Amino acid sequence: MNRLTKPDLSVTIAGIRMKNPVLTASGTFGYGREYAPYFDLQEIGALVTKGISLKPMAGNPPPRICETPSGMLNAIGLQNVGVEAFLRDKLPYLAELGIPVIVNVLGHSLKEYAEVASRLDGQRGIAALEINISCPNVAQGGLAFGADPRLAARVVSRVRAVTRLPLITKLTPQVSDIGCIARAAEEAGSDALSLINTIPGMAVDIHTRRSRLGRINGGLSGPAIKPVALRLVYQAVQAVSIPVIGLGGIRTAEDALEFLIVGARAVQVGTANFIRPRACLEIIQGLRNFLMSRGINRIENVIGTIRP
Amino acid sequence: MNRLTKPDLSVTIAGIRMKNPVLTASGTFGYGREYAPYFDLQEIGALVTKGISLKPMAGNPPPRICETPSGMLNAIGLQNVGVEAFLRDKLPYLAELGIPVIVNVLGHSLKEYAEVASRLDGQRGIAALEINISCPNVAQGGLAFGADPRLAARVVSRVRAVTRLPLITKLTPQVSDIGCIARAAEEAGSDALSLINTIPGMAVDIHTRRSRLGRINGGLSGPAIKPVALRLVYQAVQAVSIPVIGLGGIRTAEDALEFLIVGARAVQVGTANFIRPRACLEIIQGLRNFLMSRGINRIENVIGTIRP
Amino acid sequence: MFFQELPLKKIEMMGPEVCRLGFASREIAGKARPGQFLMIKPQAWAEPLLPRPISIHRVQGGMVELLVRVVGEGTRRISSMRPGEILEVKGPLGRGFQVDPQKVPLLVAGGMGAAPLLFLAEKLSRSGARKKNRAPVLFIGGRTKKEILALKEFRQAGLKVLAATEDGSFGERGLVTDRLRDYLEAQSAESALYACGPVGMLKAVAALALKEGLPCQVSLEERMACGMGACLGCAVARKQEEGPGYAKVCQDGPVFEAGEIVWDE
Amino acid sequence: MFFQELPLKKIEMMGPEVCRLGFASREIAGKARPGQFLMIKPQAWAEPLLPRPISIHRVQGGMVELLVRVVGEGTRRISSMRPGEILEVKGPLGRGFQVDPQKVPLLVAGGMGAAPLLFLAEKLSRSGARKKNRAPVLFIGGRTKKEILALKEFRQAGLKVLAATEDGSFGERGLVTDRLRDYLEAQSAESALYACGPVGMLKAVAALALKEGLPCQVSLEERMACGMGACLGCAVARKQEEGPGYAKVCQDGPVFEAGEIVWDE
Ligand SMILES: Cc1cc2nc3c(=O)[nH]c(=O)nc-3n(C[C@H](O)[C@H](O)[C@H](O)COP(=O)(O)OP(=O)(O)OC[C@H]3O[C@@H](n4cnc5c(N)ncnc54)[C@H](O)[C@@H]3O)c2cc1C
Ligand SMILES: Cc1cc2nc3c(=O)[nH]c(=O)nc-3n(C[C@H](O)[C@H](O)[C@H](O)COP(=O)(O)OP(=O)(O)OC[C@H]3O[C@@H](n4cnc5c(N)ncnc54)[C@H](O)[C@@H]3O)c2cc1C
Ligand SMILES: Cc1cc2nc3c(=O)[nH]c(=O)nc-3n(C[C@H](O)[C@H](O)[C@H](O)COP(=O)(O)O)c2cc1C
Ligand SMILES: Cc1cc2nc3c(=O)[nH]c(=O)nc-3n(C[C@H](O)[C@H](O)[C@H](O)COP(=O)(O)O)c2cc1C
Ligand code: FES
Ligand code: FES
Repeated sequence: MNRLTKPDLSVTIAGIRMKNPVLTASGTFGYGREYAPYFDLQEIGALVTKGISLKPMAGNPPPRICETPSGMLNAIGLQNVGVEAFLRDKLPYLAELGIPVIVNVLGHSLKEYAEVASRLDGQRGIAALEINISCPNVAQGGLAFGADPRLAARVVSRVRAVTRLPLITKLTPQVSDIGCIARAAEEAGSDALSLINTIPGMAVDIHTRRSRLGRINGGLSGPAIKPVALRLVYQAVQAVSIPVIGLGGIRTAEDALEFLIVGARAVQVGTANFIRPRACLEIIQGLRNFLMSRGINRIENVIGTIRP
Repeated sequence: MNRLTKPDLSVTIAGIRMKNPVLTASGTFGYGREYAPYFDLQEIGALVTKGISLKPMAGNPPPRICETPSGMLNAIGLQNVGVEAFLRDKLPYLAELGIPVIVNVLGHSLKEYAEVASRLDGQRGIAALEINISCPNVAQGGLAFGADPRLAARVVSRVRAVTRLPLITKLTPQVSDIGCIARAAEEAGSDALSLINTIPGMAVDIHTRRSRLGRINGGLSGPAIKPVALRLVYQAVQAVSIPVIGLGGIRTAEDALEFLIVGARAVQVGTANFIRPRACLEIIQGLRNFLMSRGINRIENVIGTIRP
Repeated sequence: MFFQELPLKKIEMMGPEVCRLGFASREIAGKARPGQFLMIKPQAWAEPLLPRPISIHRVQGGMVELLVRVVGEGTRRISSMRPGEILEVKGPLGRGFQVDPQKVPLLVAGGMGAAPLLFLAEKLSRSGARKKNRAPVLFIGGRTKKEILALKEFRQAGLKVLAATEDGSFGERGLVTDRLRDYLEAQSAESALYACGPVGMLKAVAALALKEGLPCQVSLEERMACGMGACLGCAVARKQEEGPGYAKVCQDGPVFEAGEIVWDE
Repeated sequence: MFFQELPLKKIEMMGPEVCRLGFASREIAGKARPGQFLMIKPQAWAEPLLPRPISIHRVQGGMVELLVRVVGEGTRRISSMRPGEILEVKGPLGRGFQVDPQKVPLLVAGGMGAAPLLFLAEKLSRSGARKKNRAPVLFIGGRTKKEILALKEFRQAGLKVLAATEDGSFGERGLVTDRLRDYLEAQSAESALYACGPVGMLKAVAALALKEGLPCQVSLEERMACGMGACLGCAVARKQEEGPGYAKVCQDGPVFEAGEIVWDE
């Protein structure tokens, strides 16, 4: 290959063509506009919104974040504007960006998932839904929907029934057997998977003897979780035939390449956006440089190339 | 309390009295002797040995370790001298130390666990067994024994049947519901629990496209995992009435205090020993200073004092 | 808003705990307004992970100055940087002070709260708010004399300074809010309050303002990850039309009308 | 074995990639033997987490010197320390070279392999191995002249130096093992090999030694966490009575008899 030709970074996932495999992770990129001062949002492969529920949610009392070694805990508490305000105030801006917009959907009951999804169905400017099954299941004592393969499947089928939008199921890492959950989501009609969501964690202030967060539990994200995420993504890729989007602790193109090499067809960037607002852009450029320096002409030729 | 009096750090777990709640974590303290040049081993609360199997195990090919953000992956592969050589070459030294010695037991089948345990039963100098149920279950495709509550319970009852030594079951973090596994171990006759073992993880060399370890999977340990460990320990404490020993990423007395405050009755120190060979000693001194500076006369008065 | 990687031009310790640092950025200097802040971090991915929110202390030409108190690992790392090393800087961020030119500005600073207020003071002095009898007043307090910062600069900006320290080592013994109370009881000019400092102090200032019927803006702090409205990490309870909810300190603030805030949380 | 926290006495860059540093420790200096190493780390818990294994380069009085090539984050951090900053040091660790006083010592250094061999050379010279015709010989190689380290010191220790670089910028063009082969073919004195360098070089040296029937000790490298035999992280395949198994580089080595090692793994 001519080393001067720009390599082809594009990938297609669940029928959505993206000009490169770098997406923003839900809840770390606001509703998109917050990052517009820092770079041209059209550069990213796709944008995933903050999780949207049926009604607006106020979220948890502060403190909501706390730093841990190479990571952070958050207890935002799913604060969001609710689906109506999202459609009215946020979607019009996103729809004009010219990149695929994926809406992260949350619910505290099967019914809520379905209601949010059906409200989003058929709206101009939405390319796909990402179903966040890490939400606490109020009916089952707060354990995540995603902790049980049967329940995970039920969430996916309920949503599948009310929309023709491509569905990406976002898995929680806190499970005994990720392959089992991954297959359940696939069989229930998910078009793709994304993982991992944050790992439940906690931190205590030894002086006050209280949680360092407004809630006991938070979600751990950032570089600290990358090895765990990479292993789960690798296992999910082995388990299913639908595409897998990998995330968890990605900061650099090298990190992204690890996920692509184990078989993820795209990656999402989360916590890194807080630190370097152009992190996605830097990762895209880094992927391009990697391919060029090795004379590889398509990113597809890197995906799943792990050697034994 | 008179601030000059030395506070009482002692705890009793599964009938074993320890002069302080700081134990070494299995696999990070060799067979004890390796640390003798650095400090007086009698200072630690109890010593937990490397995991012992029925036959000697050669372990995995190198590389066996790899650094990750605030953590490390290891794929030692359960290398150990085997129970016979342990009794012959290692135990005599340990038995003379005058501190409780806990032997970490591993197996690839229910039978192997029982055989190792019965061989250790009745040997002078062994205070308790710690059953490592994170071992891959060969009969069930390599998923850990500890991933399934019924299987975990079977391991514990099998061991319970062949020894009168106190049993500590060491739980793996990669489960959907730690409370469920914790209760299963308790009901099967475990006298205490310890958690967490390493979190399965992976790292890839993007240049060679191979795992950075001699195996695909490794176990993540070190400060990176502390928030996850703390949350699981807290949940286990809520779930059972037997004592819980907390570990995962502990480096300092402050870290240890977090675990004690959420209800652990003792802690184990792992990866930190590699970095500062006197880490256990420093933590013990730090606990003492913490109590003295606050006029608390017993470490017991700190355990489980988390406030809502 | 910019994200820039800039060499430190100067950095000096002002006593054991506080350092002053400066770098050149026409872009940031050009857009900055008093009360706004920056997210800063020594370059390269390392521990601690997240950038730290620091107020803009001063802008002179294209130079931006910050005042940082070392309270933990992040500020320790920042304070141990050397000139020439690269600082990652995001900003200017947030909503600054909205000055009412009709009123006598009363600035109330507790400890590090002096940092953003100097920028405000120098802006006021440049914009000619220094008219007779309308000169801004600075109420400044701290535990001890060492905590009273940037006094010379405040005076040079033409502010009348009323100080208090808890141990009496500088100014009157007591709290800065004691001095403010005395002052407010004695005078009658139409004034407006601009306060920055520990939350306890801000709460007391807000109560005084309410009692006297004076407009009052306070600059709040909260743990931040992004500083730009994206993570929802920096929540503060605010009275809202729809009932109480959470505002984002980084975007809706850090400067709020004292009356908006739910102070008892 | 000691674990000490010691202020750096000196540190200097020797070109862009290699730095030499020194600290004072009577304890470590007193116990150290050529071929042994230390685990070192800048003080305080921080990234990277683990200490780094570095050979003892030189011991002079109570001073210990190390030579560190910057290859990644850990060595970068070490090399950017300043005098007075605290280094955590564990050691001396491992099994060093076992010198046979009856044989002419042939030292074979590739790149950073020169680091521990200088300690050996200076020990040999002090112990009077410098008798006529039995002076130790140093074979030293690298890619380019810049990779040839500590030449002056080796000469001062009385070693005859035979050098090779891949690009011919110093000594003969070629590999250090080419020079060793030529030498061995030409001479007949009873000699013993002590080699340190990249694994490919060591393998070639071991093959030469086997062919010539010479005793040969090699110093190996492997990733280490503890350096003290506790983690079992530093495995190298070794021929053992019970069949092949793994030895610990940190404790059973880093110096091994070339014949013990399973070279094809
Ligand atoms: C808008 C804004 C402007 C600020 N301006 C300045 C300034 O000009 N100069 C200055 O020195 N500091 C300023 N701060 C505070 C500064 O951000 C914190 O001191 C710093 O982030 C602490 O980081 P650390 O790693 O050193 O300490 P950490 O180890 O993170 O914390 C040390 C202690 O400080 C507390 N703390 C840390 N961050 C905050 C926070 N954001 N809010 C409340 N408590 C906190 C912690 O609870 C802990 O007790 C400002 C904060 C905000 C939100
Ligand atoms: C007994 C022993 C003695 C040593 N003596 C010296 C010495 O005197 N001077 C010196 O400069 N270096 C020496 N080394 C090598 C040194 O330990 C490594 O270069 C260092 O650990 C790299 O750390 P890093 O964080 O800079 O690089 P990393 O980011 O950890 O790694 C950078 C690259 O180096 C490779 N690497 C890192 N560590 C090792 C290792 N231990 N073995 C093999 N490859 C490795 C990695 O695979 C990677 O490609 C010695 C190693 C051992 C085991
Ligand atoms: C502050 C914050 C808010 C988040 N909100 C959501 C959310 O609303 N929905 C969701 O599916 N994931 C959410 N996540 C999880 C991230 O999308 C991502 O899965 C996780 O942070 C791991 O990636 P990272 O390590 O790159 O951050 C959030 C993460 C953070 C840090
Ligand atoms: C090199 C290494 C070897 C280990 N070997 C064992 C083992 O044999 N048996 C066991 O139960 N746990 C083993 N562990 C797990 C530790 O005991 C501990 O559970 C884990 O490392 C988390 O604690 P830490 O973060 O303090 O290291 C090992 C850990 C490491 C790093
Ligand atoms: S700090 Fe992220 S929203 Fe305010
Ligand atoms: S490095 Fe730990 S055993 Fe060798």
